[in-house]
Amino acid sequence: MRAWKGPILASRLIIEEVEAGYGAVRVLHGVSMTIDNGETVVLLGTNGNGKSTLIKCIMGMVRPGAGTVVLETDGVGTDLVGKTPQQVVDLGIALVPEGRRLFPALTVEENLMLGAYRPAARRHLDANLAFCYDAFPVLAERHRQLAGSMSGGEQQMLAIARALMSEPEILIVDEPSVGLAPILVSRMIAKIKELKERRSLTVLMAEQNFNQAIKIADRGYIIVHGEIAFRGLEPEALRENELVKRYYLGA
Amino acid sequence: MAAKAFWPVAIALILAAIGLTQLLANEYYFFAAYVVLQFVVLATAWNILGGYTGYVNFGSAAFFAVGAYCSVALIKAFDAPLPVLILAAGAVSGLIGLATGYLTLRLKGVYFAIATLALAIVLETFITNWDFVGGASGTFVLRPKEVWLFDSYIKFLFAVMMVLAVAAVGIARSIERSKLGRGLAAIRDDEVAAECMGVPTLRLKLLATTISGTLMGVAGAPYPYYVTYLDPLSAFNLSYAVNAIAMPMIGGTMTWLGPVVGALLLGTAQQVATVTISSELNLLIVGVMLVGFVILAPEGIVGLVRKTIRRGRRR
Amino acid sequence: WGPGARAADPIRVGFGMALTGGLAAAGKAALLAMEIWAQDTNDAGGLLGREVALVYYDDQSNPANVPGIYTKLLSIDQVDLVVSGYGTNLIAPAMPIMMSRDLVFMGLFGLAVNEQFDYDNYFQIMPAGPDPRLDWSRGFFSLAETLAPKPKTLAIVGADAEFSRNAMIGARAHAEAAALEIVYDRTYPPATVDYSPIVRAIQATKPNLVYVASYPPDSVGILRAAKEIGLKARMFGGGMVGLQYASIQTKLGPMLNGIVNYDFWVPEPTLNFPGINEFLAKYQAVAGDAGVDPLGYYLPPYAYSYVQVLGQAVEATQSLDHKILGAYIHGHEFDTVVGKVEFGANGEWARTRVLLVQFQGIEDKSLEQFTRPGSRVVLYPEEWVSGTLDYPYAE
Amino acid sequence: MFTFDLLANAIVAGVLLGGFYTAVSLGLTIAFGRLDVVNIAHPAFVILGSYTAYMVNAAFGVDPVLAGLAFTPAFFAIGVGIYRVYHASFERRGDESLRGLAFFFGLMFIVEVALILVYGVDYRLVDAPYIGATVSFGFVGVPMRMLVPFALALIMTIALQQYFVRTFMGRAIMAVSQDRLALQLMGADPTRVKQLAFGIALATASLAGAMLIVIGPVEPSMGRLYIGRVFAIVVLGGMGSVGGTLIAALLLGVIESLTATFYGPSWAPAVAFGFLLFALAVRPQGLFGR
Amino acid sequence: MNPPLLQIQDMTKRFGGFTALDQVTIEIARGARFGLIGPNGSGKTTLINCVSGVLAPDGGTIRFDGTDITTLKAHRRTRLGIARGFQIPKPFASMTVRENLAVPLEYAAGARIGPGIEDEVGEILAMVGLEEKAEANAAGLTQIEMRKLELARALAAKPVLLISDEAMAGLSSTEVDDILAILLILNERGITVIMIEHIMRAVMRFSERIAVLDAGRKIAEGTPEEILRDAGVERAYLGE
Ligand SMILES: Nc1ncnc2c1ncn2[C@@H]1O[C@H](COP(=O)(O)OP(=O)(O)OP(=O)(O)O)[C@@H](O)[C@H]1O
Ligand SMILES: Nc1ncnc2c1ncn2[C@@H]1O[C@H](COP(=O)(O)OP(=O)(O)OP(=O)(O)O)[C@@H](O)[C@H]1O
Ligand SMILES: [Mg+2]
Ligand SMILES: [Mg+2]
Repeated sequence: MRAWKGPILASRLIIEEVEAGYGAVRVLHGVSMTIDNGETVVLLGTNGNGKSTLIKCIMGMVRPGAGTVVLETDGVGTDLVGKTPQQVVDLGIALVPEGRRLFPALTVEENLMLGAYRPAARRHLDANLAFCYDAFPVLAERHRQLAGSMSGGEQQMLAIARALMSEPEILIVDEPSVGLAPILVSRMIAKIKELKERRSLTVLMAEQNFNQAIKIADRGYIIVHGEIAFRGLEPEALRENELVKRYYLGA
Repeated sequence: MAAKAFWPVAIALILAAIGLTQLLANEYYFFAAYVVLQFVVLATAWNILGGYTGYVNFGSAAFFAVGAYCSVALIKAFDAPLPVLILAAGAVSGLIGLATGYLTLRLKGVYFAIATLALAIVLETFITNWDFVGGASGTFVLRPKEVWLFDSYIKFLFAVMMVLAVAAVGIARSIERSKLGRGLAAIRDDEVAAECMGVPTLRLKLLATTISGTLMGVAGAPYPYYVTYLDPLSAFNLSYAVNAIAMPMIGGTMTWLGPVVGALLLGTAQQVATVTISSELNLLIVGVMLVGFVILAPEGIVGLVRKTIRRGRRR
Repeated sequence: WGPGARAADPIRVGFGMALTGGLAAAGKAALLAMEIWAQDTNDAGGLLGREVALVYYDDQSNPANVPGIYTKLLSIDQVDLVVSGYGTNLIAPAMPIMMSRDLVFMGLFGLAVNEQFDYDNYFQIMPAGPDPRLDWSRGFFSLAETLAPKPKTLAIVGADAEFSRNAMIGARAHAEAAALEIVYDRTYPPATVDYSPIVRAIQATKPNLVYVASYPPDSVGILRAAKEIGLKARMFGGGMVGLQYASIQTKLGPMLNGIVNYDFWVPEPTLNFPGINEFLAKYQAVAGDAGVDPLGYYLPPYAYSYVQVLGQAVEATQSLDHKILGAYIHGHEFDTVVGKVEFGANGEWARTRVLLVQFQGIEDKSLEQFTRPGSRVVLYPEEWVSGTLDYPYAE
Repeated sequence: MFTFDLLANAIVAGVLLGGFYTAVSLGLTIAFGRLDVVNIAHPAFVILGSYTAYMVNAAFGVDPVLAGLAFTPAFFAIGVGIYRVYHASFERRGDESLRGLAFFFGLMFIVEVALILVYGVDYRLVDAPYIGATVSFGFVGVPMRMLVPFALALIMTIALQQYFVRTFMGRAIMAVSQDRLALQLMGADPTRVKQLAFGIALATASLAGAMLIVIGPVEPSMGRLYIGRVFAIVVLGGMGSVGGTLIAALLLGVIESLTATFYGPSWAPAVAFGFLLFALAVRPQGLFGR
Repeated sequence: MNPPLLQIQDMTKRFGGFTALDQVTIEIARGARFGLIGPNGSGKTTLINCVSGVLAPDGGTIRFDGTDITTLKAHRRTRLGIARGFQIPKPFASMTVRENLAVPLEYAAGARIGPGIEDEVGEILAMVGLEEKAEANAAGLTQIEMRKLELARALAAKPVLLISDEAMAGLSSTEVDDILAILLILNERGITVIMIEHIMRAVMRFSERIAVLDAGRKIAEGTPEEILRDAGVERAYLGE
């Protein structure tokens, strides 16, 4: 599926000692993590612990008070701090945001087209569109429906498809399972895995649904009160973790 | 203003206004003050629908003109006295407000605003073609020669407008502090949610359009006696629609005080500009004031003052 | 305040004038003329040995501003004399103020204002005549009588506004008197963009005469539509405001040929009043900068004259007492740049001098040709006639 | 009086008029319909367009429409400038639309006064070879003075429509008022998108102004007459739909023309706006709204 | 026997050519805890919109407490005792949290302003854990707090029937437990509760009966155990 992409770029995301917050409220306290090329990393943490804030720091939506966020492509580092979201997107990082943020008064197809706004993605617009319709047939079926009138699950699919349209190297998904029917949660997680493989993506996923997330994760971080409580654990280690047991496995 | 002080202050204002008519001989001030007070009523009326309920009325001029033309018709037909004119104008404009409500309140946001604009044009066309009230050629309205207590008619009109302004502001203020006011605010914030919280949105909106329409008509009722010559072009003048929106915006739309402050400020500025700057620059001043105030005081002057006070306290 | 100091004070003439809004084109031109008058008067030693000064405010073409402006002028600025702004709508709101103070009030182009107020000290400089509504179109219909064969049908069209509706009332009365059948009688709103549907509907009634009472933009629109559609009539025009303005004439050019229309002054030999050319020269020298009508034949001479009348009355009576002034103006004839002016009991001109003129021999769009005699010949009234009617308007 | 000839001519005249209305409204369709910027001063800018066309026409005898075209970049720049002020003072703080209304009212007065100060208050007209000429198709006569604006309006409509649906920037303009952040996540800068769109909106005023002065004389305060009609068309057209604007404008033009021909022009506004009210009552989202 | 509190009969709703609800019939007994589940887009929110009066159905009837309310306006239904929260929170943004609660208290519950209303507000806020935010502006709340406000407002309407549309989406498991506890307390006080939720753990624990929608049709109804065993439900909703 990557035939058109030329040489595969190796992208890594390196986050170091990031501090961030909203106004006077500090939310992140010295967070560090790395996401290696081709990995699926899951960021675990219950509500309000700072998952979305960390993602916003990567995307340039929140400016960290301290620390660095570096995108390393084939060994060349780019500092993401101080970049606007559109610049970050241009560098090949796509986000499926919390709450989906579709364009409700545009059709499904128009939403997808906008996903390919980034100059690098425009060339392959048709192929990418075909890919998305193939991955999510319901979108093809409803391509003229207004995005705002789709159901929650349909909207979630559209949001992911739209992010893929920008042909990212790194895909960040903030809580893909929120509001989805159980059957869709597992399908969505499987889909992300499938997309990742078909597109050779690097994936960062914030998720609360531990059981699902762990199915596709290579590694996981747990964030508690804005600090990384556990870093880089393999799925098995995660399952054995006390925190996880307490919060997710209902033990 | 402390809650209890309002009505005593209001009555004192009216008495002071009447006293002033007996003491001050110079008529000019009453002409100018009449216009400013008329805008207080108009702005307050607009704000009940626009500020409290969130429905922007572009057609204020039409309600005002209907009030004025209602007076003209009654003067022509029965030579009715001013109190009757005011009541009748209020009733007719209120009814039109109610009808507008029924017709347009399914519409949201800009659609509502445009519907009121359309309504104004339709009404203007009817007045233009209604020869009994002068039609397009306009009509002369002669003031009664004498009035009780006042040595000139304009002083009387001024006192009347003072009473109307105080009444309008009083109504707006009590709405704001009542259950009705909270219901209207809920509509403004989210109509579907308001309905689901038990707010009878349609009824409240009709109430708001009716009250707002009534007050605008009331503002227009004495106008024929003020200008003595009325034609549709001036009665439906764009300046009423502009001022009715701009004044609350400048003063602040969230409280009853906002439109009052805005009307006093912009109205007075317009009056002063008209008689001091004898050129097109007075229009420029109005324009610059509008642009300047909305940029510098985004929540209106009242909002700005509140914020400053709050900040001062915090220190 | 000693008498010496008082005498040194200028005599102040107050008014409101439309400097912005829809009537500003006329208002600004009038103001220019009045300033020339003040200059002329002061150059000649002023009035009563005092300078004259104009005190004026912009009424923004909005009647609502008028009462305030005039009370301010009278009670705060304490002006000695007052004159009106331009147009009926802006004259009427000042009337009650004048009446309550018994002031002489010179009016500038208001139609039949005094019919309602019946105020003794109101004087109107517009030469409409004792019965303004009828006199307005008298020329058009008198001339129509003389056509051979006699016209039978009439179409009337006009704008939904004060002047035009009044002019139409007069036209209907004349039509009735002349037993003309009115085959079309409609008004249109001022905001109309395209006049072809209206002209076509008129065309469909095949009228012999078309009487139009319109304002500047509509005059142009109707005229262009008439040309484009090829409107046929024996006489076309009558009460079209705007065709008197040079800025419009120079754009319409030959399209104007054949139109008959009212006017108040044209550069015909019969109307060569003393002082008019001097006045026009001064006006035209400054008109360009002020962005008003470059030739200024229509309104400016009258705007000059209405203050001129007042000035002459003051000089003649040596008084600023309005009672004395009013009585004097009623009883005397005035020599102005628009000729001899005499007012009737209702304050209108004692005899009408609404001219009916016809555009003839317009070849191109140059300004110069409109300054030449013969481009607009006077057909009515008898006394001022300078040419003969060309008809029909179009085959 | 009813003849087929009159009817045909009335409809044609209405369609042509509608074309002109389209041109005047398109800028607002973009600004108001797409960007949520209540630019009530748009008609005032159209008048400004008339005056610039007049100026060039009077000075150099250049065709007014060409002059209008030549001035589009200048208007675009004005639009960008206004949007910057608007953005800095309102959008960044949220709750813009109502306050923006007062801002644009003020702007309308400022433009009007500027015109008076620069050009004076006299009526202005232009010269062009097609003014006064007529082409006939059978018994239907088509004045060139109306046909040229109509054709131009059609071109403008098609060009804008294609721009919106075919280009990435066009689609971004359609999306920008719905969710700024989401647009950023697509890699677009919403402020620049809006700035560009507002510039385009104002650039149309230059062309529309040229058409206006081709059709008839212009004076500085004339824009006020168009406010009602222009907003009515934008709303009827479904807020932001370019095609809808065209159809709504044609409808309004034809209704006005038919009323003027057969019932009396005086009632044309009442009928046209009565129709708008009726249409809104039946379809609250405008005739062509989504 | 008393009639059921809510009877939804043959409810049908179409959007253009698309049928979102297809002859859905559901009865809910007084005092019940009722779960409504179904895949995304199956029509749950649409059904609730029809019940609360936000949407007008194209067919079918709704009876509440024995009376037909199919054509009643939304606010009348609220006064009868049907209250709901919104899946996407719709706070009154210009008001404080306290004022947000005052609206349903005044309009739906008919309480008068006075010391009583303050107690009510305090109690409800305490129940949902928003007491510290009473004077905060509703627009400034976080997503979770808005969800809680949504629930609090529904409670302030003093409902007989409370409909909670995905009040727990995105909440942590402790918070889910908190909300579950609130709903259980309310139910003990006699309030009938309809819960729409994708969090199976919560739905199964809470509900006495569950209905399952799929593509606008009701495909199953029964006790949680029955639902879990239903092959059709597994295929359409639960998976695996
Ligand atoms: N715009 C904001 N302004 C102020 N505080 C905020 C804002 N957004 C988030 N917060 C606060 O920052 C903290 C972390 O929020 P964040 O959204 O990063 O959490 P999260 O881990 O993504 O949680 P969730 O599972 O709810 O998405 C929370 O306490 C939240 O209240
Ligand atoms: N206004 C509308 N116009 C067109 N289709 C609509 C509209 N509202 C809802 N729909 C469609 O109706 C179907 C049912 O939507 P609904 O919101 O009821 O689903 P739901 O069961 O609540 O889903 P979720 O669990 O994702 O919230 C969906 O396919 C949706 O796209
Ligand atoms: Mg989050
Ligand atoms: Mg739902």
